[in-house]
Amino acid sequence: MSPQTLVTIILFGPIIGAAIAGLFGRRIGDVASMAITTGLLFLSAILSWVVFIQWTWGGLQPFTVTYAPFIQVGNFVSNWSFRLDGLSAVMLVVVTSVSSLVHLYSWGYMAEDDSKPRFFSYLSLFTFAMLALISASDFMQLFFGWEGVGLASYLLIGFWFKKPTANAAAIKAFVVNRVGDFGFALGIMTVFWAFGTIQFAQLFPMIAAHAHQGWHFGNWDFNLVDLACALLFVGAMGKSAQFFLHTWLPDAMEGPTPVSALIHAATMVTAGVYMVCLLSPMFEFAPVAKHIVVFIGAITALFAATVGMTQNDIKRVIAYSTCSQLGYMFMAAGVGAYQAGMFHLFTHAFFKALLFLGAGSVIAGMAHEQDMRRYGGLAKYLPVTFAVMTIGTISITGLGIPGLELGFAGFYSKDSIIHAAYAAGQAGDAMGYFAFIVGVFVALLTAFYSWRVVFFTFNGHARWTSEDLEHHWHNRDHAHDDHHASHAQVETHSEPDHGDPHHLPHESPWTMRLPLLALSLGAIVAGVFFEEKFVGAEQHEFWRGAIYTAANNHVLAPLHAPLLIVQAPLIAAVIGLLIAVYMYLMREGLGARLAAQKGPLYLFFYNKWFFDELYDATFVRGAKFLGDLFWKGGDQKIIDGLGPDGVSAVSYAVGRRTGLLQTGYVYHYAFVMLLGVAGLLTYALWAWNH
Amino acid sequence: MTGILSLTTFAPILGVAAILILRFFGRTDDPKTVGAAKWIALVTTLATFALSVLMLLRFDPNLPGFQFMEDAPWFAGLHYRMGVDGISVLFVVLTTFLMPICILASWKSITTRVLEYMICFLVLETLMIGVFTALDIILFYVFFEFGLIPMFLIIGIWGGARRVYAAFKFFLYTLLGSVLMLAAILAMIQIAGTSSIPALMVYKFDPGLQTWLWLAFFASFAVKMPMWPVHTWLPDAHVEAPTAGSVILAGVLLKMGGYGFLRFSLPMFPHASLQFTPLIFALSVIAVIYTSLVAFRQTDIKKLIAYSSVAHMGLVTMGIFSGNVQGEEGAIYQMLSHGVISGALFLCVGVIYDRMHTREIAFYGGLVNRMPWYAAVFMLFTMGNVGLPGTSGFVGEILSVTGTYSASTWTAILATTGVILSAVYMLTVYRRVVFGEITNQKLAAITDLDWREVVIFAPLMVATLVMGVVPSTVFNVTQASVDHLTAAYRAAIGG
Amino acid sequence: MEIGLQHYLAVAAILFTIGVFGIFVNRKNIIVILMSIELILLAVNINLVAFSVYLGNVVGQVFAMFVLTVAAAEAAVGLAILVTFFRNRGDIAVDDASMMKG
Amino acid sequence: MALQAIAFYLMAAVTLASGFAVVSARNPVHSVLFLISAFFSAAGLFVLMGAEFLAMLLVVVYVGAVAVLFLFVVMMLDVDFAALRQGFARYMPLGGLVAGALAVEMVVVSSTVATQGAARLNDNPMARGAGAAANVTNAEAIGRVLYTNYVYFFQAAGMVLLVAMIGAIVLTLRHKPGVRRQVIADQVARTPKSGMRVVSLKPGEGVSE
Amino acid sequence: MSLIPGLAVAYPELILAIGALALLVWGAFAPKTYILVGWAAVAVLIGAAVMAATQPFGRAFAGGLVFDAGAAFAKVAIYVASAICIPLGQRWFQRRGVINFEFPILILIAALGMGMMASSGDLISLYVGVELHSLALYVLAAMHRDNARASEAGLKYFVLGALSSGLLLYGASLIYGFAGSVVFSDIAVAVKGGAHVGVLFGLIFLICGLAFKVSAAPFHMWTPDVYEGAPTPVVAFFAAAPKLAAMVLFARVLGQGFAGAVPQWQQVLVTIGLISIAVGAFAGLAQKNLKRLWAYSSIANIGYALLGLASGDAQGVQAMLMFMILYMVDVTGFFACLAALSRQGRSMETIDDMAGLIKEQPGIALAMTAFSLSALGLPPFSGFWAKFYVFKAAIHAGLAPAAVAGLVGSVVAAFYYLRLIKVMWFDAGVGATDKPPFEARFIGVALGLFTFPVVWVALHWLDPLAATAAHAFGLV
Repeated sequence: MSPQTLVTIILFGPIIGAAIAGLFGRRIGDVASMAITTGLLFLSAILSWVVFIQWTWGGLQPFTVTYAPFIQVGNFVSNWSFRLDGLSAVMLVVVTSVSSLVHLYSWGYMAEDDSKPRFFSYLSLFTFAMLALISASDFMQLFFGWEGVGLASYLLIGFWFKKPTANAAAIKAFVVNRVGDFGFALGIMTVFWAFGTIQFAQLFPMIAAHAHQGWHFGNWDFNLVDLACALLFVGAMGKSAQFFLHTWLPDAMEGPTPVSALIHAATMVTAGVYMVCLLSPMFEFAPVAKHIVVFIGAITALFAATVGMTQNDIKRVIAYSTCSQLGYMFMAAGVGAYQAGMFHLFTHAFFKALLFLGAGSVIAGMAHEQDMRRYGGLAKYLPVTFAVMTIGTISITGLGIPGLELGFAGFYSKDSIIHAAYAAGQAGDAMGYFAFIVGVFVALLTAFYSWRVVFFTFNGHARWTSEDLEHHWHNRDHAHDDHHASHAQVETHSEPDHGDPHHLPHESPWTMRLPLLALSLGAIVAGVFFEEKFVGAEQHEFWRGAIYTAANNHVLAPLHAPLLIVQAPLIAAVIGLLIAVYMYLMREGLGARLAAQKGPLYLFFYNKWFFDELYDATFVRGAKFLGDLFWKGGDQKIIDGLGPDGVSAVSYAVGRRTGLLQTGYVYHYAFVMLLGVAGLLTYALWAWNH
Repeated sequence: MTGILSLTTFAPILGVAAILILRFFGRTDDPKTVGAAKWIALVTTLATFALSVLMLLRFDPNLPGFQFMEDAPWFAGLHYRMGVDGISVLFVVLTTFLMPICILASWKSITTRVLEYMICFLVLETLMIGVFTALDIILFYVFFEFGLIPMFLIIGIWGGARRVYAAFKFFLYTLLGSVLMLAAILAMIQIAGTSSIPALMVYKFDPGLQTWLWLAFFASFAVKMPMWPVHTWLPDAHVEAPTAGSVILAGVLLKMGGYGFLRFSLPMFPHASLQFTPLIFALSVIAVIYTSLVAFRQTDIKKLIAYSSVAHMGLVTMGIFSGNVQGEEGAIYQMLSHGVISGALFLCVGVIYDRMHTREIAFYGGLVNRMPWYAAVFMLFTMGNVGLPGTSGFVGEILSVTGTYSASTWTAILATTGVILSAVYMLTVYRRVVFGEITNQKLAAITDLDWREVVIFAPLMVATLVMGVVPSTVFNVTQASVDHLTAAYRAAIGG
Repeated sequence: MEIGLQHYLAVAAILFTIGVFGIFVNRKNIIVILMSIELILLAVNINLVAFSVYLGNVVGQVFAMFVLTVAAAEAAVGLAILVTFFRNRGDIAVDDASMMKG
Repeated sequence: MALQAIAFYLMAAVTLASGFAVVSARNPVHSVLFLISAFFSAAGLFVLMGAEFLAMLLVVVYVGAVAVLFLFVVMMLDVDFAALRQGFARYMPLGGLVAGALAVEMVVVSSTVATQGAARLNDNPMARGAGAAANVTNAEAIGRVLYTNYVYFFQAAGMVLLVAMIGAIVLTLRHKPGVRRQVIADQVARTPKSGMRVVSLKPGEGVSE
Repeated sequence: MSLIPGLAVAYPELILAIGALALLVWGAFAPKTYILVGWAAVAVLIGAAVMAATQPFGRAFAGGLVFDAGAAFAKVAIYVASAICIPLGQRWFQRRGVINFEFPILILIAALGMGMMASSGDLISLYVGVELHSLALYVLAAMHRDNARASEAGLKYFVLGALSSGLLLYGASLIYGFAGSVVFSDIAVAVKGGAHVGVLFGLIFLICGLAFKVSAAPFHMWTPDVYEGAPTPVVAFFAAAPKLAAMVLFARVLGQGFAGAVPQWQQVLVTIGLISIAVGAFAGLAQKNLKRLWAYSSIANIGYALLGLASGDAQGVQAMLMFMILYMVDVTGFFACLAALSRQGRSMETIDDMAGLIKEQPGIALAMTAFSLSALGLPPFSGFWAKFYVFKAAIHAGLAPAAVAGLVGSVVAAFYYLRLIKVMWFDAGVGATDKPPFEARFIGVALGLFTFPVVWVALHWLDPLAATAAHAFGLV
């Protein structure tokens, strides 16, 4: 089969599955729906690997398949198409692999749910949208996929629609993403009016010539490319949950855990990074925009890590971790190391999906308890889960063997980012040093909170009793468990119930374990296999022009720096690990005691820097206030009051007065007539003399 | 093919005649008579739709001018002159498309004075088609203005509790705008010496005069659109109108304003249009933000959708006056799409209103548990309304804002916030109505869509998705005319 | 002093005004109102005759004759209506003639 | 000339005074009498101007017919006139103001004849027309045009009087039920057959209807 | 000088006069056959209309009688409108036990007077014509003589009408004196190139007098009271034909006599017209009685007609003629419907009486809806075309601000027409109505059909006729 046919199958397989499961799911039954969607996804995944392998080793050349016209108005030309190049090839395997594994995992995880066809349909729909996103050859299809994944995310977060918190989280995700899309759309418009096209193939070669062109609006002159890139980056911020627009991601954990793994860890949230890398030919000419990217990425990484340290909900910790890792990727892209960003995206997809699915396994085993303070000592009940979680944690914290340059996936990708940042600093970009410092510090924090999760969950004393579990099994349909900490929320849906008579934590079924194992494999070897290809010596050959780097951009060249600098990430990770070991293994309970003191810094972190409160006070209340003001004050009082209602009332009053003049007395009438005569005569005399 | 236009326009009148004959031979309260009247109306509207589709098929999209022209002299220099171009032909089809749906939507919910109801709708259909096909400016005015009457009756007779207030507000507001337009029309006839729209489109009015003429037309179309701050009739009219009335109101009647801007303001008064573009932009932006925020606070579903309509129409006006192809096409597309989507949303409200007889958001909640298909349908149109790519709502929004961006970046930026706000209010209302547990015991026995409702929604869903995925079907038809319009406008304003 | 046209016109004007004045100052009595109207017509006649003589044109006097004739007919009709009114109401006060107003 | 002036002022004064008395008299009967006085003096003015025929007509029509009609009605309708006069003074100022303004305007305009108007009038080709043919009496001059040029309107004036007649009859004539009227046609049409009936009676029974 | 050629110009009037006298005799001797008298009067009117439509044009009686296209147009309309009211009124009076054969005769005479007005060529025929029809109308207004309201209406109408004739006469006398002639064409010569202020002063009085006849504000005060009090069919009569006659007379005086002073009277007419529109629109808002309501409506509508006339050119006169014809249809039709309606023998006159009428009397309710919408000026009803002509003419003459003001006034007035429609269509019924008499219902529904859709066809031949007629009035 030609690669064109392959990618077509890859692209449309999931949507066909989604349509079948969604429209006919009830008719054909749960199993058939699940089998069809999962089967098609695995087909897509396998074909994706075929394409990827052909790309990596087979010398496949970039191509674009055009299916149909989309929007074509004047120069505003967009097509339904599939663009295959290095970036999309990488994303293809990431998306389809994780997605197919998550499909499989969901067989077990969602076993007890009564609307499985819907769930699988949504998952496949999401996959299709994501594929449309990564395969776009113009901004419109990109935007289509962009919002399409947003829709799928919304649907999946709110999958348990009976749960108010899930609904709220879904809306929040959609709306915050929309804020990003707002910038994205404006960026597209800027590009269109500046360059007269929204086709990447036509656009990218034109950038250099327009690098210093200005765009005037308001009272300012902007550098055109900077403006466009900054606006587009707003879109990336929304989708990738970067600082200011990050608030939706932790709440998105209201969705079923497979969703968190697929969308909110491995694929959708990385779309922002993908976009920045895709648009590297633009960003390379947008120094200000790149600084913004670095800065936002660094702040996000730091912020999310600080918050992640204090959270007690296992999924939230991982969510903040995702946020933080995305910050890393943006730091990479911002300093010009797009390849490193993509590399981290790639590896992150494996270990983060692994962590989430592992967490899901724990949650399933613990009767949908998500509060880590009610875990402890689970290693012996959930050995496989413990093992894969540990692998994931090693990978994310970037442990490896220095000198030998051998380590888990995260080790390679994270190091390359931090090194690139330092290199950028060396090249004279102060922002590079800033990124480097933040990157190293966050690596420490990452290690701390990641290991905290593992130790808290699997080691130490059990902080749960079988009565607790029994209680949970029995009250699965109730909403909150009120005596929990405010953010430790409980999934009250139909979590898997394996009917364990002893109410002890139990290991997951094979459908869940198999994806865990597959992903652990990725988390271990993705780095070592692909480092050369992504960021190493073979990078140009691998990307084949998909990522553009300016002539003066050498951030990915081997780093010449003191050893301490080179090994800084690893050292930080080890320090973090040691602190975690001290606090959660050696001095078990220290963390809880520290938390109980409620120091200001702790509270600040624990409450997520008070962002939700801030946004609630400004945007939510502001919108409500303005809405009421415009409605009751503007529309009802001013517009209607002075407009139709007022005018009609005045008219009626005038009418009544005029009617009152009609007294019924003949002499009044005569009087009015004579007044008329006198008036007209006077008027006529006056007018005619002029 | 000459004559097909008149045939399409007046085909519904044949249905009216049939119902009148029925009325003379049957008792109005006889179920058989009532049933027959419904079927007559349905068949008539379907036949009209078929005729319009036939016309669309015969339409040559490569010609920018008017086609299927008909011309017969009348009196006082007026003519019975009809014709369609790429812009109007789609509005005709939109009208005929929505009409059978409206008849079906009223099948069970209208129980009193059914014959009159069907007559009102059929007459209204003729008038709406006439607005889009008339090429004599007075004939246009006749259709434009006469449409108030059936709508007035529909709101007033079959409407809700405050129907009288709403009907009067609707009528008088619109009338005030249109009488000013009438004055301008008469002045134009007097000055140009012709009432032919194609002739007037190429007549060059004195720029000083254009200002006044433009303002007069603006008064009419702004009310019809409706633009802020003359929008307040719309929520009232929508809330009180029966479901099908709301569908027609949102689906077609509002489009007359936009159509008017495209057909009259832009080609006939280009200088004034340019001069007033900042005003239009300002009002449009206010409409988008202001009404979106107001929509957010509504407690009545219909009112919310009505305010949402105002916001969406804001995008249309700014697109029209952007003066470039993207803006115009976007505006037209937005109008067509909004016709389908908002109509469908009103039908969604109608479905639950028919069952529960309230539109209070607070009354509902958890409908998805009992009405999964309804929830799915409602979700599709909710997404369409928030302009999700893949639905028709997206194409119009992005194009009209893109068009505006080059004319006024600030306007485009502020208007784009509408995409955020629309998501806020639409998703909120969807969540409160559909999601969650059923807490209101009255909803316990609510039933899902029946076959009739499925038949109603299916074409709308198909239209929403097809227009969202392959918008070129529409652009193929409009392109030549819009290019011509835009080129003429730009040439006239010298830019 | 020569008595000219303007003298007659002035008399007519004043008489006309008196008639007009009589109408709305007589708030009670319809018969007097009718008489005021006769005064107005008399004023018109003086005007017409004066002009006629001044212009040496007999048309004015013919006109005045028609006015006289019609005024007589008017008086007849007016009084007939008044009688009808009186029969219905038992009074001819103008104040009473206000069943219809507003 | 002086005599003419004195006569004019005398009669004008009487006319105006009577006119004012008509509207201000307390008793409507007095009003009617003042009206007659006004008409008489106005007739005098007409004579003064040389319009003898019209003067006669005025006296005949008004004093002879109209004024009597008024008197008749005033007498016939039994109204408490004293009560009707209330409130007269109250409305004087406002009425006077408007009437005064009107009068001033009219007099001013009328008197422009003396200055600018007269000249124009004399230029008018119509001026000093037919009626000035000296040896024709006023009545003859009127008659000549009345029965030629204006015969149509003369007839129409007849229709006006007919309307007045019909109107008066329609509005005031009553056929009271219960009042027996003589219908001559019926009387003439009466025949012996219809007038009597022969009843055959049997003795002792009487008429039993 | 033979009288015969002169009278030949006046054939329609002769037919009416002889007919009236003959029927008077007939009626006097056979009062029981009053219904037949009525139909005979209709025949006479139709005959006169046919004669007016066919006879040759001409002038007679020293220019006092003019028969031209304008006169022919107006006379046909006036006679037909008068004829319609006869069957309408007879049945109405019959139902109320007031039987009289004088009703059709008075209408004949009134039509005669109006015919004179339409073809008057000098101030004398103007005055005689006005008085002839006015006196008949005074009597007609009071004709329901046992009804206190009717006699009050008659009284008010008479007193104020007499006052207005005084004004009119005074104006006529001034014009005669200062222009030196009573004939319009001679006056035109005198006025040409700057009229004497006295003439214009007289013209103002004359306009005031005529404004009363057409019930233009501020000379409208009689209208609501008289409409309310007078018998409904009589109102149907004098809301239509006399208005047209007076408007035509207006056009004759202003066009044939004062064409040289257009700027002077244009302002006056615009002022009167706009005041009328405003008064008619606003005062109608608070009305409850339908006859009063339509009185105000007629005031407003006359304002529009005056606006057309104020254009001061042939187009304006044509607009006025079209307006009046189409308006006559409306108003006659509406009052015919009103005359047809009663509930348990009681006239239905208030808006509330009409509640739910569409169910009780769908035909009449539909017709009344059509008349209301037409009077409101909504397309495609005849009233829209009336306004179309008027505003087109006004804008043509540079009276755009006045036209806009007038149009806005029509929006205000729209409220009360809508209220009537609302009551008829939206509200629940308040009880069964009596079976309407055939004639009234037929007239109402037929005229309703005229307002739409027949008017779409009728305009074809009305338009050129009115154009020809308009050119006869001396304005270009």
